[in-house]
Amino acid sequence: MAEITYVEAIRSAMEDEMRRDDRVLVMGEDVGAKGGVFGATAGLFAAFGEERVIDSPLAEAAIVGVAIGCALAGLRPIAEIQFLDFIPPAMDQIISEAAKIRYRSNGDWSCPMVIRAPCGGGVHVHGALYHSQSLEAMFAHVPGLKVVVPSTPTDAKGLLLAAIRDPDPVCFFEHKALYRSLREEVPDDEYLVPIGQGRVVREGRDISCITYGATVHEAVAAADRLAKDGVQVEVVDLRTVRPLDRSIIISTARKTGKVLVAHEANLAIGVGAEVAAIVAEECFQQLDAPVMRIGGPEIPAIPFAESLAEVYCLGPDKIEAKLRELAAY
Amino acid sequence: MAEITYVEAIRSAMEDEMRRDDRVLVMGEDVGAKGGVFGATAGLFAAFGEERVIDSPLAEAAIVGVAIGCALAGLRPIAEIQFLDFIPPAMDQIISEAAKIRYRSNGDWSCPMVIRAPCGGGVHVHGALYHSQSLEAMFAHVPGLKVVVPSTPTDAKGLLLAAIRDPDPVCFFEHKALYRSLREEVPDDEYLVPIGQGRVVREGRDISCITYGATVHEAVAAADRLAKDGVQVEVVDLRTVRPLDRSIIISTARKTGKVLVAHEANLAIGVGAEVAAIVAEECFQQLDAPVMRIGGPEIPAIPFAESLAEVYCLGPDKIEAKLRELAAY
Amino acid sequence: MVVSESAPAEMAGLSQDQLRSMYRDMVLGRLLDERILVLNRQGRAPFAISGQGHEAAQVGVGYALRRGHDWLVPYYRDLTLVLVMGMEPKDHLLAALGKAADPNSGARQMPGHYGSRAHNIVTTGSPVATQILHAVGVAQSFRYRKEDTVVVVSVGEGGSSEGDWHEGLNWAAIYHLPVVFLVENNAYAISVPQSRQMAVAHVADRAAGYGMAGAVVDGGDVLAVYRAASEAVERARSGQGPTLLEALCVRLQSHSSDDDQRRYRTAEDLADTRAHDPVVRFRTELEAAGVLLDGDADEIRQECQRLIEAAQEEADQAPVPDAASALMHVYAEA
Amino acid sequence: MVVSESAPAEMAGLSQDQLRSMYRDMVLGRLLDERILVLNRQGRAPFAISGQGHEAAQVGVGYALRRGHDWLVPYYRDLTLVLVMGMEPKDHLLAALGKAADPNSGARQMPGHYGSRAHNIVTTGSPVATQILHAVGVAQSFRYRKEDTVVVVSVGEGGSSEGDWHEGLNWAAIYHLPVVFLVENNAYAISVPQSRQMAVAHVADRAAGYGMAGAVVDGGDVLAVYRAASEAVERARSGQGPTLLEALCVRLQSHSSDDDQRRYRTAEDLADTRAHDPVVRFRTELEAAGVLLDGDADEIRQECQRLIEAAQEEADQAPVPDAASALMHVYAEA
Ligand SMILES: Cc1ncc(C[n+]2csc(CCOP(=O)(O)OP(=O)(O)O)c2C)c(N)n1
Ligand SMILES: Cc1ncc(C[n+]2csc(CCOP(=O)(O)OP(=O)(O)O)c2C)c(N)n1
Ligand SMILES: [Mg+2]
Ligand SMILES: [Mg+2]
Repeated sequence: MAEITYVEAIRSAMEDEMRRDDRVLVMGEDVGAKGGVFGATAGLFAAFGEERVIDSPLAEAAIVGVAIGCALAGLRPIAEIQFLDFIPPAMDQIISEAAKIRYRSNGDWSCPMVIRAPCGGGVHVHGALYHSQSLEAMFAHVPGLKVVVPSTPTDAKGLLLAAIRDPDPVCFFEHKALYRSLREEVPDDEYLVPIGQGRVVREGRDISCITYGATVHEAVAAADRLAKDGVQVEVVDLRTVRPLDRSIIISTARKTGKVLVAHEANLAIGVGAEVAAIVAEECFQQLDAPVMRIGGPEIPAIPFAESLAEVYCLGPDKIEAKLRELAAY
Repeated sequence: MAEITYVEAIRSAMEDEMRRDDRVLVMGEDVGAKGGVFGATAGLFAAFGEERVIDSPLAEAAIVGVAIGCALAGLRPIAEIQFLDFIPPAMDQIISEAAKIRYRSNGDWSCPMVIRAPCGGGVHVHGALYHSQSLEAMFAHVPGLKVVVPSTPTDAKGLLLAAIRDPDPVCFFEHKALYRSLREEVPDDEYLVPIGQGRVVREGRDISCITYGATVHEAVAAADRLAKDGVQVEVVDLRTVRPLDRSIIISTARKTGKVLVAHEANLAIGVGAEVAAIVAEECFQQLDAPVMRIGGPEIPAIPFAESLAEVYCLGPDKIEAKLRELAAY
Repeated sequence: MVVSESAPAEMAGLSQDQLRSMYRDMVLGRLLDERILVLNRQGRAPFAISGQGHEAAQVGVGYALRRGHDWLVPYYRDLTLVLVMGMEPKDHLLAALGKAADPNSGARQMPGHYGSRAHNIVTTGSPVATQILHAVGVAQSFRYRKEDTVVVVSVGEGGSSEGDWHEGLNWAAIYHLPVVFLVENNAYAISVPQSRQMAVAHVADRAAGYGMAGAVVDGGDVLAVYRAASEAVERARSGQGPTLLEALCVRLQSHSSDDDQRRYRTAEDLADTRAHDPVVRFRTELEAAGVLLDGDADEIRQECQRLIEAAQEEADQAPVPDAASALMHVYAEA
Repeated sequence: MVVSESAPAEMAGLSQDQLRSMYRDMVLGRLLDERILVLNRQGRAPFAISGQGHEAAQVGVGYALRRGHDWLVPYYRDLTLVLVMGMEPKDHLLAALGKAADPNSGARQMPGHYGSRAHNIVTTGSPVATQILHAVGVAQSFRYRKEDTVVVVSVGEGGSSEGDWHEGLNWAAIYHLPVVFLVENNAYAISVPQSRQMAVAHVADRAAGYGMAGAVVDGGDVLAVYRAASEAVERARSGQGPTLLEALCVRLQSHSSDDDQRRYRTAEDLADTRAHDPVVRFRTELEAAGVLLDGDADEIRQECQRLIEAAQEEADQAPVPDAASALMHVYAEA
């Protein structure tokens, strides 16, 4: 077991898979000699050459569209979008093309590919409005896609391996605040984390906090504080936001009867709305309090100045306050 | 009062406003001599000339991006996207640019414009996967935008006038199945329907059916059937899906205690999830049954063959069945 | 920019059999296209989109390919081209009638959305120009695997205004990929004339700016297209990179069955268009050259009609899709 | 493609005052840029993006405009250009330090995201090349209102690969709009060299394919840029349509404060780049021509330093944004 960071987990998943399967290619802006702006592809160019690690032109639709073509021709491309904020130019290729290729051809064609992008922000990530967004809801709305948002190095590696081997297009969104801040021992041997399965990060009987991505760590911190007062919060990491793990959502909600859904993305019509709606529909009899949500406020993204960024970001304090509200209900 | 169709309501709103305000321009594919593929701009080219009714090149990002530039320079552009299915190439201009211009400039700049697009499908609309989608959730998720989905000629006209005069970007999605099938008397005098206000289409005390767009008419038909059995369904037309009219949602839910949310768009992480989550959080004490939802199934869009299209589409029967389920709860 | 000219006398080095076969494929495409329009007018096919006027361009390109080996990423006007690649009339009648056995999409898509893995025809959706990038990716894969396969991708002149078009041509030029970009320029994008689509005379005027070869060819002249396409395909196959090949076509029918071109095209324009029917032209040329003898053309026509008749009979009998199947193939079936 | 050459002797018909003023603006831009990098290294400015090496191109273009009348849609390297348009050093120190009074965005955006309605500088976000279309729309508005205003929009050579770039140039050419597309080509897009961005020698090689005028100019030569830009602006103003003007620049610093260009550029490349410092070059030329006399350059430098010093003092004192203001300006305030 080696202790590695989150970004190293991503990097090593790609490297391992490229060694194992020569159909795997990486393409994106600055993924070559520079190794990506966050170093996620560091060393791959040297190891695999420019035919497999392709410095693309500055054109996101092309990165995804060309990767789709590679997938159609039997390869297993990994397309890197430099920041999730810059994925909208590729939206048409993702939702109109990749997501619909299998369905529209009645199963004659398929599109196995991964679209990786760093997402998220936070008070100490200085990216501001356009280097901080969490746009997963837009993709999670779309049948035909899978959407993974890992929260730990172990999950990041196991899920990325699963994503590369998946027969369908997978959006893989990596929280940039985790890249270097998290370190963890991950298995040396190959392992896969199945797409579509959530995980109970911390057991508890009083309240469920259902979340994913970097917010998992904030939720755990908040839960630890409530534990000091005897309130046991169960923290569930969804890990995948499409398909959602309905059974883990329903079972934790039925168990505790009180649910807080938390995510960094804008709240309105976000993943949390779907989770809340599922809980409201499936756990009506077991609920002891209204399903509550906490997430990004009604502003476009995280502003630059710290004083403004704090208004957007969650953090343990805000989650704690909501959990206490639920506890008191 | 003249009796006009839904598409004529759209057309006349644009014409009236172009006469009133010479800052109003229309641009899009085939909006000129052809008058748009659905005739929404019929006659405008002849009346206002090619400087104000611009046949754009086949480029959706350009249609929206150029319209943004016009708005920045003080005009009031209306951008037509030929089918909502073809809006994704313009997604970057809409969500990264139009939606964020006011916020990112701290109010120094603004972007008053309307983006019109026909949406939706149905068994008798032969558009199939790419001429039938309801993508409003993607835009309704985004702070900075307003999203309007009118269900009647009267609303279509009044809301479009309000949209053109709105100081911020408004997405205006018109259900193509309504264009010629609906006829209604609309006021001759100028009137505005305010953006952000829902409407109780049909009063009822037993169940609320919260919906919008073409589904409103299916919900009313279903409600009529239940009325024969003494079950009074209140049908609420949201009219605007961003900003949502929270007060009408909460008040109808508190009144009836039973809520069905219905829409044609894909269900998962759709507008209905947000409505359900609001009801679940705000009306916990008043609910007599789980909030239920009905909407597009987990397939990408409406298939071509009728036998397949029926699987996707709602229609009064499916809504009726759900309402009866709620009634029996 | 070289506008290739035909030299009908030499007939592009093709044998009489090949020439007759080309003519036959043009006729088959035309008749099938007409049949589909009839089905639409009869209310049996909800939607039809016609390729009439593009047959010479499509046959010229199709015959330049190694069929069964090379790939095609078509667009909705390519009925004749997908027939040349090996699809059958029945396939498209099944699609027109929305039958389960439609090999393009199982009646999930509108007719005209071609795709068949068996024939190396990539699945296509409706968004204009997205396919350009898929072809580039396909070509990148050929290059990566060191295969000598070529991919042709087609699009209208209107499609050249889309961002994807630019991004695709640029990428292909940078990597010298084995792809031929075929622009079937029929001077209209629905109602929008070329003058509102671009400020240049030819789409292929853009080739130089990408650093790739470009050619404009009379798309009504099947042999000229064949020659220009053969050059482009050879260039691609031999590792010399992509070509932007523009074929000047006419659109004989309205954009689609939902359109009426008389509302935005003048009577003269339409008459001129009709005067450029490529099927009539090739027949005249072949007759003049003695390749088609008296009665040959009629016989070919009858053979094609019989084929279409038989195909329609089958398609008529074929079942519509089972409702339950609507939920399949969103993801790989477990 | 014409590569314009400078004729330093005649100094583009500019007066000595104008020449000194141009030099002064280049120096001011350079020193302010350096100061912002220092603040970043001190940990006071979380992010900095440098325009060093682009000063001559920006001053040359800026002086070709009717300031206060014409419009600019800039990109993040245009510090010197927005100063020429009338913004103040303080404005950018406020932005660098994330202060409420930052006129570009009220510290909502990263520094380098310029915008000021007071100076006809359109607000810009981070996505590369989207601004091209905004400029086209602005130009369309000028044309619609029959104004004689011109808009310049700038972008890097990497940005020319984006679909929006293509769609914008095409649209502007069709409508002969009064816009100048300025490509500041510094040969890199972060780490990606021009050879992986396009297969042509010059971005402006694409002008012909759009049906517009194109020119390549040495972006290290402020007077050559001034002449070429003046021509382009004149063309636009007189209704003769857009120009694609490519200025060949050097990027003296890394892409941004998050980048280290030594990791992907050779030592020779970097040395060569440093040898092409446009500020040094113009000083040398002005001294040789007797426009700058002994001590003049130092005096200009000191004046600029004093300005920056005073500006920083103000910016240091300025308050950070009030948290509550974060929720404002999503929509028009009621
Ligand atoms: C992205 C997108 N925008 C709009 C449409 C609607 N549409 C379908 S075909 C067409 C015109 C295409 O013209 P052209 O590229 O010249 O091809 P042609 O039909 O003339 O062969 C349009 C606007 C579409 N399918 N996709
Ligand atoms: C749509 C989009 N994709 C990616 C980025 C990240 N990015 C910022 S600048 C840049 C390189 C731009 O290079 P170029 O256009 O040559 O301008 P330069 O920085 O060299 O002046 C990249 C990839 C972005 N801001 N927007
Ligand atoms: Mg055309
Ligand atoms: Mg550059």
